[in-house]
Amino acid sequence: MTMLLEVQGLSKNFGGLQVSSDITMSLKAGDRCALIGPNGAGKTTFVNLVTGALAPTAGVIRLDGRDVTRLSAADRVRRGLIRSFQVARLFASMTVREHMELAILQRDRRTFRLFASVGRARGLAAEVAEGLALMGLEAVAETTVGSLAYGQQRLLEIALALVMRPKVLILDEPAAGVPHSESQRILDAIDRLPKDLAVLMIEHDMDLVARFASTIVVLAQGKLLCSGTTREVLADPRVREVYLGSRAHAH
Amino acid sequence: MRIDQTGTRQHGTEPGLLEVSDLRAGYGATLILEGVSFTVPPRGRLALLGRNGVGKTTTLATLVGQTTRHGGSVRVDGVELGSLSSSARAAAGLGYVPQTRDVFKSLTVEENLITGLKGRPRGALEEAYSLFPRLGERRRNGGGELSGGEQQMLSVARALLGQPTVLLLDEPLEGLAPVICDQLMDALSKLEMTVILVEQQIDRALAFADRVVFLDRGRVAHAGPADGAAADSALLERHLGVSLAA
Amino acid sequence: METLFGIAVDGVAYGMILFIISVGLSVTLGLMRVVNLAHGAFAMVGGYVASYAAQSFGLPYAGALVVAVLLTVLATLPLESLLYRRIYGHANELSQVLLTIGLTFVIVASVNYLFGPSLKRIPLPELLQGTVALGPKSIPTHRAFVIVAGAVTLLGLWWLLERTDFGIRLRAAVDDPAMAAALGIRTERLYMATFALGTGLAALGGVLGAELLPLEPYYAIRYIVLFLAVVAVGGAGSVFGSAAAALALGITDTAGKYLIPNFGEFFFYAALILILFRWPQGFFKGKTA
Amino acid sequence: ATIKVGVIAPFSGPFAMFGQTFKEGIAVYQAVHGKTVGADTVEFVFKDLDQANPAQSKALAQELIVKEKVSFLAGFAFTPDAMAVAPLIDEANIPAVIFNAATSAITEKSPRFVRSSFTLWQNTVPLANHVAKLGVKKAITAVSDYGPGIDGEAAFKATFEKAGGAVVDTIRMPLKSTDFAPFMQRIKDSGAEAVYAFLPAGPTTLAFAKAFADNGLKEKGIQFFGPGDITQEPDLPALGDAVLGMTTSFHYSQAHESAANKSFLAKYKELFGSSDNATFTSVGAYDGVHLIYTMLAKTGGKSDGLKAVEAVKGLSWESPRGPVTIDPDSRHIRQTIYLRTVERVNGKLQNTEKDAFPAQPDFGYKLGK
Amino acid sequence: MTDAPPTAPTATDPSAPRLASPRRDLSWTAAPLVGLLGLAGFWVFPDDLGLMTRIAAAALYVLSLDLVLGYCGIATLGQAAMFGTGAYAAGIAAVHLVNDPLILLAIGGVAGGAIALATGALILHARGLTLLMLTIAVTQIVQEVANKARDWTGGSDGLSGIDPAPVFGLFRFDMVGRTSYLFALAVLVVGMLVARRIVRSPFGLACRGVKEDPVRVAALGGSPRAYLVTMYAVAGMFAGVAGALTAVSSGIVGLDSVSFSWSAEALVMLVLGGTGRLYGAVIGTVAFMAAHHILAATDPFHWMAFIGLFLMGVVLFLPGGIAAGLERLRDRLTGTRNGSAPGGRA
Ligand SMILES: Nc1ncnc2c1ncn2[C@@H]1O[C@H](COP(=O)(O)OP(=O)(O)OP(=O)(O)O)[C@@H](O)[C@H]1O
Ligand SMILES: Nc1ncnc2c1ncn2[C@@H]1O[C@H](COP(=O)(O)OP(=O)(O)OP(=O)(O)O)[C@@H](O)[C@H]1O
Ligand SMILES: [Mg+2]
Ligand SMILES: [Mg+2]
Repeated sequence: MTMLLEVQGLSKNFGGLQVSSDITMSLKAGDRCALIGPNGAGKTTFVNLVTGALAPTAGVIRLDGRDVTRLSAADRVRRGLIRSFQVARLFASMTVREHMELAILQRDRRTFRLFASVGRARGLAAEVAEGLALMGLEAVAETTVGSLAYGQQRLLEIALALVMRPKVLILDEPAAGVPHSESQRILDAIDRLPKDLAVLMIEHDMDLVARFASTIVVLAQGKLLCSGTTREVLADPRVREVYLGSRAHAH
Repeated sequence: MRIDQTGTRQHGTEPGLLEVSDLRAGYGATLILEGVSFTVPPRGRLALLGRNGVGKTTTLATLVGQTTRHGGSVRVDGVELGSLSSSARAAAGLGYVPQTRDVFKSLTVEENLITGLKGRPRGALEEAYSLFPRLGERRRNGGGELSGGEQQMLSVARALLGQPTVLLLDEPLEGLAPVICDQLMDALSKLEMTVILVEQQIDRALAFADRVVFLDRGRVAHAGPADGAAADSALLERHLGVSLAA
Repeated sequence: METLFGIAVDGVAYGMILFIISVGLSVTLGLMRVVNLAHGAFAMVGGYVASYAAQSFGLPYAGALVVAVLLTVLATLPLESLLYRRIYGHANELSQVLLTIGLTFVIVASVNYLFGPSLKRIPLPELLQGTVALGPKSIPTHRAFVIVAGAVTLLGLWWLLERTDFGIRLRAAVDDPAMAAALGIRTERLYMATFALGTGLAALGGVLGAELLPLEPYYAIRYIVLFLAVVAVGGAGSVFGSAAAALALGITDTAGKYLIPNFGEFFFYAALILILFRWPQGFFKGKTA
Repeated sequence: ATIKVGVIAPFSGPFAMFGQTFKEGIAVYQAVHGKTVGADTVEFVFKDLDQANPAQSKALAQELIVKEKVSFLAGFAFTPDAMAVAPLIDEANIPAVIFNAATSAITEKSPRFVRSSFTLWQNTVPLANHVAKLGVKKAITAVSDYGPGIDGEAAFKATFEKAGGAVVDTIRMPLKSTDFAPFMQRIKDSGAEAVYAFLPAGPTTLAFAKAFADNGLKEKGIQFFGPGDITQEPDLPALGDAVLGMTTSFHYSQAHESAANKSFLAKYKELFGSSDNATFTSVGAYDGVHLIYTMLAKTGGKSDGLKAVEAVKGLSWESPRGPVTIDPDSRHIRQTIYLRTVERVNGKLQNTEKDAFPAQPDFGYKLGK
Repeated sequence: MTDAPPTAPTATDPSAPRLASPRRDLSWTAAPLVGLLGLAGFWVFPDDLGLMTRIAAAALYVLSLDLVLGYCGIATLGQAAMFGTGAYAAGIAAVHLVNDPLILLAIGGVAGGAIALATGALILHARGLTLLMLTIAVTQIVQEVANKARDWTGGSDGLSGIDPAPVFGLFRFDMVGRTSYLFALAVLVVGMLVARRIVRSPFGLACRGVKEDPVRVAALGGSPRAYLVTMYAVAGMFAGVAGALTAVSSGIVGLDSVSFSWSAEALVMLVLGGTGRLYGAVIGTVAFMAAHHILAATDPFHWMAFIGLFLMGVVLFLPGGIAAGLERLRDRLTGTRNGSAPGGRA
């Protein structure tokens, strides 16, 4: 099987603080991997490094076999490396629909058409409707995002990531702030994604992790603590100690 | 004893009685809360639950004075807060941990905590550092540089430092590692103050609270004891769309 | 060598004057995030008050200076509660521009009406006239005085903003006013105090800088670009940054005039572009003092 | 009938001094000579042009001509503003009297321009000759980097070098300069014995004069010369001792000893409470109105601009500044240029006239550029 | 006919705040309305054509600023660099090369676009105050170049001698300014139509995204910088055309056309009218210049105080500018609850 994402020896310092040290991991097509670890372990930083929001101090990142370490964030996105943000990061004064339109047009590289009309863009309306339905956002399509409840913003955040047709999808706490009833929607949507793409999810909700992941990677203090199948990792005493606490017994 | 100007509180009773009646509020002209009422006794613990977008955050934000109030009343220890400014409400004893954390990004961790001191000496900061040692390690870092969970800790610690009589927590566990959740819930249950907790981790919320209020579209849909609700999966299914995992 | 020394001395002297007249803007723009284009107008009001106090009431220089600062603060405080309070916050930047330009126009026209368009002066005391020698160079005593005053202002502000709760609360209130209020910080009072600080500094600069930037009604608009340049290069909100920026710009400008006077203006702005290219956030990004 | 004169000038903004003094000059003239010429009442319509903006100048002129139906245009503080109306006054065939704008080339742009002010060439040529005569061999020029400054520089250099001197360096100072210490240093280092400097009247002159006084140029024996803009009367109190002893060449000084000037100033004082602000621009306007009145009187108000201009060619009269004549070729005012020194008389600073060069023409006319 | 996006009918929660529905979006009427009102003005104020010509050209200039500020969030005090470059390019071409007014406009547009592209690529990495300062610096440099290049530009004396040929070889530029005015009005209306087209294109949508959060746009795979620079250049063309239009209609170009104050005036007029809707630019320009004109005519000495009060009044009583006030009025009259947000659809 081809490796979709390979990370080798990835390190990052902020001043004197070593936030990621020598992380090596990989994702292959079809992987459903959860990235867990204590707060401040460097999970978000890892995502930022992989997606190009931060430049690593050392290490190599390969996407689909190609070295992308020096590429800009946008270039990586164009190659199918898509992320969602831990704290919803949206365009406050634009409507939900406009978000979807922009994501789709951007994906298809149709955004440098200065004299075309968004309203008449081919296939756009249908795809927008489909994307909104996936997350149950039809009712708020015309609402400006600034006045959405936080949970709905999270759903839109996911919808945007999905519509980008990712090869590797990285979700940073996608269900944080989303009630359990709605988080199932997210999992369902991920289930319906093509099987040849890889999904990496950061999540502190162990129910969700258990339902979603086939493998788990654990970070602690910037280092890879352990990785393996969900069952193995959740049973690992080190993981229980630094991360799970009493929750370990729930499963 | 903070409130005195209009203080109608009798001596001897414990502070922290919160009475909310027929609260109607929203954003500008848009009405979100259409008449919310509940009472929390001193040192009472209320879990405020409901689906996405029903107005939980709006309720808390209204209590601290961040929304447009259209009617109803909010009393703390008998004192009407309705027309007070946000800062006066804080002085009257409200403490708030917003859902979006609202850490001051341009201030360091320590400076963030100082803003929560409400006149207490700086030595009190150690309380925060012992509750969340992580914050102690990061005290010179900028608030905007913290990880998501660290910001959550900072927001909670900042509110606790002010020793509020009524503490409003909007999803304080969001983004925290399970171990930290344990610690935080532990610490919260030792607090001697009135608490309203909005939380998605229903099991933890119900275990912590003594009463529960379910909101639906800006109204109270159900109110009752917390342990009863935890056992009533039909109730949970109806108001939250989920039941507690076995 | 002598040229270099000359550039350094004249540059620092000029830079310190730039600092003292811009630092007030650094407070309002950088700390309060108010694009206060009326800064020049407030400085001018300070200057006119001092001029009037000195010439019509015969107040000594120091007295006129104090009166100017106090009166300017008193006169502008109502503006804070009537006007500025409505437009605080990041979302209002454009309104701030419009409002403060409008205010500037009103002040310019009023001063023109009351005092006429001719130049006004603040007579210097005997003590500040003449020159002091610095090796082969000499600089006017008045400038030496401004340099000292600038250094004192710098340290005072640093202490206020960095070492006191006032500074922390202020920065919190600017960062997220709603949250600050929810923590019990009385943002309105804080803003008022800071605004007063800003206008007081403006008035101080107007008086101390009057030898270089003479008082006339259009003063309010004429030098605003200069003030903005200092604040931008220094990094908004950074007092030390403003000082560093003022010195850097002062020295650059002086060097340009020494070396290639015919392209002085060109040189100054080209240097500005280069500096901002290298330090797009200003010298002291994110630091307060 | 009512004859309207449209005055385009800065009445607000950084150059409001021009507009104010124009207006005062006009008022003084009308107070002395009445508001009527023959059967016609003369009415002035003021349009504010707060800074050099030729397109706006043209629009205002258009409005004055089309809507206000003015028979004369007047005013103009800056060259481009005057130049901009040339095609208009030709098409409408009305005269335009320039109260200030001082570039020689303006009157070449239209035969309907008449100018009552001065040019830099006119003021500088006699000054340069005087400097040469003093025995100065090496001089340096320092001028504001814009049209009039460059005119001044060219006039000084040409004249001074012809008279046998050498100009060792020419400095052009940005118009917006506030700190002049570096220029002073450069002047000091140049080895020149004298400096010719020109800055437009206004705030920068203060910093310039102070810099000159503070940087030890006097002590080094470097003499200062320049056109009188730099020590114009309204600015003198603010300039203070820094300009004491400065020598300038100019066509008008408040301290000019003549009956005409005395009565001019008396009227000024009567109307405005003080004559402290009376300066070259007031006189430019005062004499400009005299030209307009004369044109009206001689052509009976019949609107033919060319004829009107024809009527004042060669006209001579006694102005507050001294005897003047309109040069028939250049339509520019020929006048006495005085050499003045700033002195304190009765506690007040003034430009005392020390020498006079009578009947100076515009040396820059048709010189090209 | 509207080219509003056809929205699929969706069941909407009536309590959810909504934008004015696209059916009520009447912003397409702005350009024709300006044309009609402009023509009406031609008959009603035949003596004020000079002023109205200047207003029309200035409106196009302010419109160009709206493209960058209202749709990209680029706060600039350097729009005059583009305007002036366009004006000088057209002026120099007119003196030395051609005098067909349309060709001159094209030259102005290209020059304005070119300088915007060159300087934009250099400075648009910055944001906020830094960017503001950079735009000021660029303008000052352009002005300094124009001042120094006296042989070409006339320096501070201005570039005169621009004598454009009749429009289409038919309509001579007359003194009363009929041709000038109609020509300028036509250019403005065309400019509005083109600008509206651009802001409603996928490109315009992307620019609005950049305005709100460049990092998020990058996370969608877009290059914020590329959008900014492109829009800056497009706006530069508009400003260049406006400059050329002023050169053609007034026959002279002065250093004021590349000045800081002209840049600042554009910002004032735009904010006065309301940003992010295009027609706000036109409303602001008309309001400011008309107010200026009337006040300056009534009291040439103290008008500044009154215009200052006017500006302050608008900020205090019409937040969001005059256009936003008009929209609120319209919404109240038609009973709509929420007007379209500023920075919204044009
Ligand atoms: N720009 C920065 N400068 C300094 N320290 C930083 C910076 N960004 C992150 N850090 C630090 O790096 C550590 C790792 O942060 P990161 O956001 O990656 O954690 P995380 O694993 O995502 O945690 P969480 O689960 O709480 O979101 C944190 O302690 C944080 O304070
Ligand atoms: N700033 C705002 N302006 C207008 N409407 C808003 C604003 N914030 C929230 N709303 C609306 O108010 C309603 C209630 O929102 P609220 O944030 O209180 O929900 P919540 O119960 O906290 O939901 P969640 O579980 O997602 O946090 C939602 O319909 C939301 O769209
Ligand atoms: Mg994280
Ligand atoms: Mg909420």
